[in-house]
Amino acid sequence: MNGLLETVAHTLAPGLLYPTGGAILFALGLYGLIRRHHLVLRILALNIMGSGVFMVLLGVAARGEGPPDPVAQALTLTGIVVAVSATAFALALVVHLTRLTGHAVMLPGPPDDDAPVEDISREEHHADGGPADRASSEDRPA
Amino acid sequence: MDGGWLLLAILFSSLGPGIAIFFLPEHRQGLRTALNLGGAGTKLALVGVLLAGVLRGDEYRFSLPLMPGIELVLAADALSLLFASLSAVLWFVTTVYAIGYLEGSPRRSRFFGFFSLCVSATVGIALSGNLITFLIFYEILTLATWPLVVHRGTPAALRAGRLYLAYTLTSGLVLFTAIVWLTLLAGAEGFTPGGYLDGLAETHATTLQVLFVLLMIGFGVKAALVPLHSWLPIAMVAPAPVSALLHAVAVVKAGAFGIIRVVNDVYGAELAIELGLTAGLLVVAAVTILYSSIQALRTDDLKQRLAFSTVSQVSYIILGVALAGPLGIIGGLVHLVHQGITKITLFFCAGNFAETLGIHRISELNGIGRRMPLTMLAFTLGALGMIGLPPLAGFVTKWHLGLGALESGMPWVLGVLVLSSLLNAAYFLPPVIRGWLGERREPWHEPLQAHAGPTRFETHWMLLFPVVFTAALGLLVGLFAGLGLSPLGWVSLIVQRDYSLPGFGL
Amino acid sequence: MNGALLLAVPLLPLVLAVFVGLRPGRARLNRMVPWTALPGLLLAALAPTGLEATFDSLLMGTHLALDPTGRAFLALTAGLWLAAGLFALSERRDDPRRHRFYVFWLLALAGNLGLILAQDALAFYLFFALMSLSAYGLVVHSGKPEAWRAGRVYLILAVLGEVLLFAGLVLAVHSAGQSGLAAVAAARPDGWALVLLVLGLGIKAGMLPLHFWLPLAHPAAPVPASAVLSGAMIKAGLLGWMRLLPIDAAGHAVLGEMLMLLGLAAAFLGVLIGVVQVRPKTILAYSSISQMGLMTAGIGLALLLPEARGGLLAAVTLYAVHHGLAKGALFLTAGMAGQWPASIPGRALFGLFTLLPALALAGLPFTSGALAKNVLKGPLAAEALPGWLSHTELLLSLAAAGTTALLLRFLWRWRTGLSTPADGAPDRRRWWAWGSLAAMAVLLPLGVWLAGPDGLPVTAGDLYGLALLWPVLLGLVLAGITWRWIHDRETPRVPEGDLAVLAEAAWRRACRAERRLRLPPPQPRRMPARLRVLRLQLRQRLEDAERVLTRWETIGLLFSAAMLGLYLTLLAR
Amino acid sequence: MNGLLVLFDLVLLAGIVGVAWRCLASTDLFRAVVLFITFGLLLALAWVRLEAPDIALAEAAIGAGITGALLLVTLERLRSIMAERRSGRPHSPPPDPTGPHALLRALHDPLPEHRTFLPALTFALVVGGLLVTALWHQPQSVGLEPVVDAHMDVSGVDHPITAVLLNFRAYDTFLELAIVLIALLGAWSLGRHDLIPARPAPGPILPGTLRLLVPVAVVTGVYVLWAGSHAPGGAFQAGAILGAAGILLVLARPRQLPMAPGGPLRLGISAGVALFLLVGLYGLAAGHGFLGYAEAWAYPLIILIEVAATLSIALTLVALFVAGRPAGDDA
Amino acid sequence: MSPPGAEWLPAGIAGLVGLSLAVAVLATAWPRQAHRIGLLGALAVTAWVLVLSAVFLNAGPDPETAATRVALGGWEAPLGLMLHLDGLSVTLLVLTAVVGLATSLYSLGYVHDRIERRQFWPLWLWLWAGLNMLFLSGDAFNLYITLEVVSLSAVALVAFTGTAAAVSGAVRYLLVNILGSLSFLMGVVLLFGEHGVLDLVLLEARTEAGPTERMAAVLMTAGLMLKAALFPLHVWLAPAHGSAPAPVSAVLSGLVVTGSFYLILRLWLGVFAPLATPAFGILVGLLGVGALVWGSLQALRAGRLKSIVAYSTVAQFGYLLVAFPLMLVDPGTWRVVVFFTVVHALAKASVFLAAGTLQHAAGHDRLADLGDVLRARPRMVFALGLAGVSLMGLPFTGGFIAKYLLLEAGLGTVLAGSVIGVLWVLAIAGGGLLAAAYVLRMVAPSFQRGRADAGETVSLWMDWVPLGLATVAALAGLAGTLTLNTLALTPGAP
Repeated sequence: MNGLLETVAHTLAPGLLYPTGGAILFALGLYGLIRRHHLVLRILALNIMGSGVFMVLLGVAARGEGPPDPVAQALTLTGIVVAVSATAFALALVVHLTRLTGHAVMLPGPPDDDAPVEDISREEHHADGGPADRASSEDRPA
Repeated sequence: MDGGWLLLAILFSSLGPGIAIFFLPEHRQGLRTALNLGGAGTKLALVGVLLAGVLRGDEYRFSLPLMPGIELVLAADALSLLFASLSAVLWFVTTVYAIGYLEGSPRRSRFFGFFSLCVSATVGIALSGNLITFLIFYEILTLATWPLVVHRGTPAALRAGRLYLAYTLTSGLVLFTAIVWLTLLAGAEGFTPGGYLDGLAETHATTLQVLFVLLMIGFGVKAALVPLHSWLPIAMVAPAPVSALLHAVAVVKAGAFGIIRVVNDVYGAELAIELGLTAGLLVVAAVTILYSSIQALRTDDLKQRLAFSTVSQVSYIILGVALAGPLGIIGGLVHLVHQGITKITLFFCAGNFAETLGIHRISELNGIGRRMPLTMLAFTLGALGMIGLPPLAGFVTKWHLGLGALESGMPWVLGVLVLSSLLNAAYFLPPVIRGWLGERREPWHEPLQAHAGPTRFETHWMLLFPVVFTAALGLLVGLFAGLGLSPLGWVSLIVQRDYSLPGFGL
Repeated sequence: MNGALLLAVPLLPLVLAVFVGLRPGRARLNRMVPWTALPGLLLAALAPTGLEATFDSLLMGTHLALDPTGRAFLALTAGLWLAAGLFALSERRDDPRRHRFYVFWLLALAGNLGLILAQDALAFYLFFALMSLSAYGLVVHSGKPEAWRAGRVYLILAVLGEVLLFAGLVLAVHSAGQSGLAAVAAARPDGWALVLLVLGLGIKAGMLPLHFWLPLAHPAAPVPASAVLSGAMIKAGLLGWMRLLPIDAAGHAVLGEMLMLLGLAAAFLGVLIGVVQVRPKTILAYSSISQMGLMTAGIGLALLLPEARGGLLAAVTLYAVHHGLAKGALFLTAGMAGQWPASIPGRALFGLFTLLPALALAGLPFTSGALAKNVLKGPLAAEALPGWLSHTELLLSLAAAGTTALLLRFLWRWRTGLSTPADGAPDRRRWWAWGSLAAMAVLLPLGVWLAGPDGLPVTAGDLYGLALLWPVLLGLVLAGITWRWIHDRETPRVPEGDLAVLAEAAWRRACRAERRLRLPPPQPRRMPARLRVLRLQLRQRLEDAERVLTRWETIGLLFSAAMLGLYLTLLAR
Repeated sequence: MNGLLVLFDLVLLAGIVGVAWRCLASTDLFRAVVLFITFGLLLALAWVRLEAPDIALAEAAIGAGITGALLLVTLERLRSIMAERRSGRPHSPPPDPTGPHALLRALHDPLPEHRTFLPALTFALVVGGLLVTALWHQPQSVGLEPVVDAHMDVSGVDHPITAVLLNFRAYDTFLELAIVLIALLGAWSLGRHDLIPARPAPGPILPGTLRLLVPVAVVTGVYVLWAGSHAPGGAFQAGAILGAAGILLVLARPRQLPMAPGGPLRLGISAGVALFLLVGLYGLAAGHGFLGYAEAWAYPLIILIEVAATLSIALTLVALFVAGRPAGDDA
Repeated sequence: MSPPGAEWLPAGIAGLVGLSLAVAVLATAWPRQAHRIGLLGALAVTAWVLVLSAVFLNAGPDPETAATRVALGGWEAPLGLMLHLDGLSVTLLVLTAVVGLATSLYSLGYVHDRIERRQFWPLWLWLWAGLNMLFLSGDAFNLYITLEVVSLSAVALVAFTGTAAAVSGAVRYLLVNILGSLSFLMGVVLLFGEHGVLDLVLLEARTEAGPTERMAAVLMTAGLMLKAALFPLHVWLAPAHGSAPAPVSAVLSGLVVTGSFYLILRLWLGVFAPLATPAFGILVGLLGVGALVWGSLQALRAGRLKSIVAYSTVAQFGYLLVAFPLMLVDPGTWRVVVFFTVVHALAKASVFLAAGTLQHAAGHDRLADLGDVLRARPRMVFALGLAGVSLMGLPFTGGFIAKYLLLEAGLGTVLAGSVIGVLWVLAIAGGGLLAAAYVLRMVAPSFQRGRADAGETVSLWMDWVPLGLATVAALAGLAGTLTLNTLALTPGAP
């Protein structure tokens, strides 16, 4: 009985419990990533996956007897910042994609064959706008 | 290593001008011609120097490490010089011819660039000192020839080019695999007269047989052995100098030369016989000779007929090698040169007919001997040489092959030669007869004069000179075959010196 | 020096051929054409015995020499070509394409002279081929359909002959181990080599059953060409036999009997078919077949009777010379049909020149024919031949009777074509050429008797002999019977070229088949439409498949599947 | 190890997983984002439970705060773009394989078809299961804590995490700053900010609140920065807090953003990286190794770097929130 | 007695990182002069790398001790971060420098708009710096960070033209990258949890075949496969590369993808080496065969020049996968693999640059309508052809040498008795044919008879750099021995 209790206690120690939770989050994120279409949701799913990773890392760091491993925590902090940067960039891309195409999902298919590809080295530029201007103005109804 | 620079110089005497020509603007005709002829002349001179050196018994060798344990080796032995001199001489002639042939046509820089590249590759093949080097130049040749085949840019030309590449690249891969395999087994040895695989014969007999088949498939496509030959007649859509190059100087020869190298210098004739490899090769060569002769008989298109004739004639070389006796090898090797000279004459003539009078079919040749006597004379010499009539080059070959067949105890090969000669006569005599004795009633249609104005001779001198030259050469090498420096004399030297076989004293 | 002399003989016509070919218009060059045979004649007459030369650098070593047999053949050949050449010069005077004729003439001449001097297999083959193939140009020169047909048959047989000869030579040289003709013969070619050599040379010699080019080619070719063809060129085959067959002390009974059989058969068949022909030159052609048959039989005898081979060979040679000159003269006679003189003395001379060679061939005493026949029959009396061969002498005489009849037939058919020349003036050059050849019918035996060359002891008795008369008489009777009983027709009862008709039927069928089998022009084929559609479909499928792969859920699933797969493989130790 | 804590852990984890599940399962994007922010806050709680207050702080500020703001403003922008397109082109919906309705309702993602359900679930379960198996087999931590502890005295700071971040593994931190910067460069390269619809936060509350919030945020930020050297806190957290303040400002006056001059702006965003790199190169030149400090100079240099980094991070975060390139940058 | 200059090696390594970072930071802070900074920086970094590699080759003759490790900030592992320079990283650094320099020169002509220049150069320089750091990193977590630097800047470069296709490709690319990175990071975390260290050398010493290592290997490999566009996870590649500006495509296909593959290789050579099983080799090999076939077929299908080239990358990476089972038989094969990557990167970059020039001249890159421009620009065709030959693996190019060595390894496997080795040999040999087919598709139109129209004028850089780089790719064959010998200076690797 004692042994069982000990095993349970061991299992439920944060050093194992949280990593397990992290693994679940990771799997959950992966599941969501596969299942959902909207790009924002996909970004959320990736963030949840990332959180899963951090949870594993912090859980592992907290496994020992003494104070938690500061290196792991530092790594997590770095990871979070990286994640937020990537998220911010991804969101910016999503906004621009929606602006250009009118939807925020990824279209399947190879970039064939008649898709107009613009060549930036040819474009005429005006002082007040970047290439994006032109793309957007083309995209919009006259 | 001292002599190595000579080999490199020979290689670069065409490569350098070739690359320079690529970057030459289209209109710099004079400079291009100068580069072309300069390169060709330099190469000829350098090969001459090398020839003298090898005759003296000097060693020439250049090596460059490519991979650990594997080197790029250029070496000059008598056999390589045979091929090198052939291509140097014929290249010179073909260059002159091509300059005349392409006068006024577009994209000549590209053409001559690749043309030079082709010849560099061919000389590289000739001077290769081991299989890997051989393979390298062999594949370069494949690639450099393709732009020439498709040079006209017509859909037919492109399709022909595609077929050519499909055949040659596939065979190249087979060859590649076989060579890597062989190198794994036996190491990256250089070509050794008598072969270097003796040590493996006991343990790896089956492997060696399989490898031989693979190697033959690899070389057989370029050498146009029969089930692998279909690209060659199709590649006829290329301009005449290219056909000449394909059939006489470079491509087909490269394949045949590869077979010679493999049989003589990799396996060695003895081992090849012991493993039963030559017998198979012999049968394939015989079938090729007869089959393609029959095909040649079936066509009315002059160049197509010539192409099938090439298929047949190149197999003479292989037949000789497969006989694997001294006389057979002499016959095979000497045909390497003889076929080249003779066939290039014929192709030049066909080109002249097409270029000067717009004639492509044998049935249109009636009476052409009166309009273009020199070309027709050259054609006649070439055709008779192909049939194997003395004193032309082809006879010397046939004679040695016949004797070689008997020497190797295979009299049925003589029957093949007889049949083939009959077939050769059957498809080569009609154009000759039509040309000299046929009657033409309507006036000639003159595309060349229409676009380039009247010519002093029967056609542009740059088209005429090569024809006359090679025809005369074909006559002389046969007539003076007994000279020491004639192809026959040189080949006998190879056989005596490198294979330690007694020459056949007549 | 010797070498240069020997080489000059065949080289001179070759050089001239090049010049004539390059400058077709030059009359002066044309006039030199006949005289290129002269050095050969001079050499035959004046050269010291044992003249020989070796050229190592030519081909695979060339050996030229003038031996007694060669001397006789050279004299015949050069003389005949000279006379015929002179004849041709005037006969071809108005031919717009005469320079072409001359080029082929010179080439064939070179070959013919050269093969006599050649003493090694390669050179022999070289000149033999040169002669055979160049003669094609002479045969088809007129450009008429008849000539083309004759040329085709001639060419096919010539090439076949070349090839067979080549194979035979290769086999023979291989077993001899060297290429000298004497060595080859000494090594006694046998088996296939022998068969090939006999056949290859036999085609040229008009041997049965490969004779049928002769009756086609002779009438089709211009007169002087027929003269040299029949007088000189077909002797090349004979010479080849004499040089290459194992005519030595051992002999060769089987071959000898075979040659006897073929030769005698040719002798009789030639007569039989010849007499039913209508064109004079065709008749002469069959006569040639018949006469060559006799010479073939002579070779056969030499093989059968090794002890007597020396005399027999000399006899055959003599016979060849005699026949060459006489037949040459007769062919020129055919070409003189338009020169029937108006004056009586002229007509007498004309008649004499006409009859002389004819009678010589028939074997009238004191003609060359008599001498030749006597010499040939000489050894027969001494030796005993087995079986049917014991009747050889009788058979030879019967053949002579046939010859007489055949020549009468010729004269008869020829007579109908006689006419006087339009301008009335005799063509002197033709007369000279013709006359000198005709005169040889009596001059030759005289010369031989007087000079008495080595190996050919000729007694005065050989010049005549009553045994020769009865066949001539028999021939006259036969001719009379023929003339009396057989109604003459304008088309021959047996078509010209007998066997050639059969061969040509087969040839025509082959040609039809060839037309059907003709290859399409060398165009690389486009991909068939069905395949192209398939390719498009495949392309579409690929695009669709890639689109499926591109779907995000596919990426995710594949990613997870990859992880799982990797994990499983890592577990599988 | 007491039961209550375990229970807390269990409940917390269940909550986290549940919220994440709901977030990913919701069809309404707004709801999903709100759930995600909740998820972030719950995570912060978990981090506290895992004795990682720094991370908790960062998670709250960055993970939940900044990310949440970014998500919300993105949703707002999407809605605006969609509305504009809809009004502009009523009859020509752009192509979309997932169905025409989904497009028009920008902030709605219909639940996916069932085709992928089973495989996705299987794979997720398998991957999760394998992960758990691997984790359960791991030994009790060895960790780097003792090593860090042993070197704290030469690190120049008192807080081990800061020591790791800015001294022992300064290279990582430097690159992390660089990543923030690259993300901004990337966002800027997509186009100017005026291409993107900017919507003011509705209502009068925000401007009023701002007046209160911004100073508080600045003070908090500076404190967190300063505290970083010895207690939980540091450049990133501080930068995030300052950035949040900036974001609020932007929200309040979206149309009247100060026309930031290009040069100084660029300098501002790259100041942290530049300074860090300068110090690093100096270390290399001075023989302490790249990104190394002399022991005595460690503390001031670290503080210097942190200050610059904080400013840059704050600026960068605000710029990322604006998303487009300021007009001044093109000048 | 160490050779001259060896003592400067550590400083040189750190200096390389510092230099490339400084260039990037400078360009970020001073965008107006970004292109000038970029050009000077490219030259400086290239020179630095070349000198560094020379010094390294001079200094480290012993393969066992050849690696130079630099403790950043003076903190040795496991506490601190170590930069790690060995034969493998030197090779890839030189490759990066060569391709980077070429790309920079090309971009001088290609990106000529003032505003675009300001966006392009900082991102590109960050990418380059990231690659340098990736190849020098010796720490698992730091690898993740450098990977992120590389991928974020790469994604930004893909998107920076701002067109719908580009942004759409970039989004896909970014999401895939994040997924891959997270997977990689999870692996790192697992390893850290097990061993408590992050340094690769220390990790290598501690790993044995356990569940953690196995799972970590799976996560990291799968993540990197995603990033390296290895079949069947390649689908992001064509859209991203196809719509990116030419120099970016060149770098992406030549270097970025290679970087991820480098990491796979480095991990399996070191940390995960004990885990490999024959089944693993076979699976990866089969994926490689799939990549060869599928990528080539897609390249034969695609209608746009750059799509063809992008799919060719998918196909060519198949060779690298096929090499895995060969490595299990003959571990030394890994050097061939790296040489192959180097050669491929050079060739692929030049093809992309040439494609960019053609696209610029024609205004589009639809193959069907490109004939006019191809005919008028033989130099580009030549570059395409030359690099194409290298891709086909035909002599005299570097591709041939690489192919030769691969085939040798494959046949060695067969000779060692592996039945499935026949498949690898067939794949290695047959892949060249497929490559020939799609290279022919690109080159053949220029030989067709028809109008020649040079189209838009292009700058000198755009005209010559592709050819120059293609020549380098072709001549790389001569550097075969050198490269293989350099790679031998990688401690730990077989």
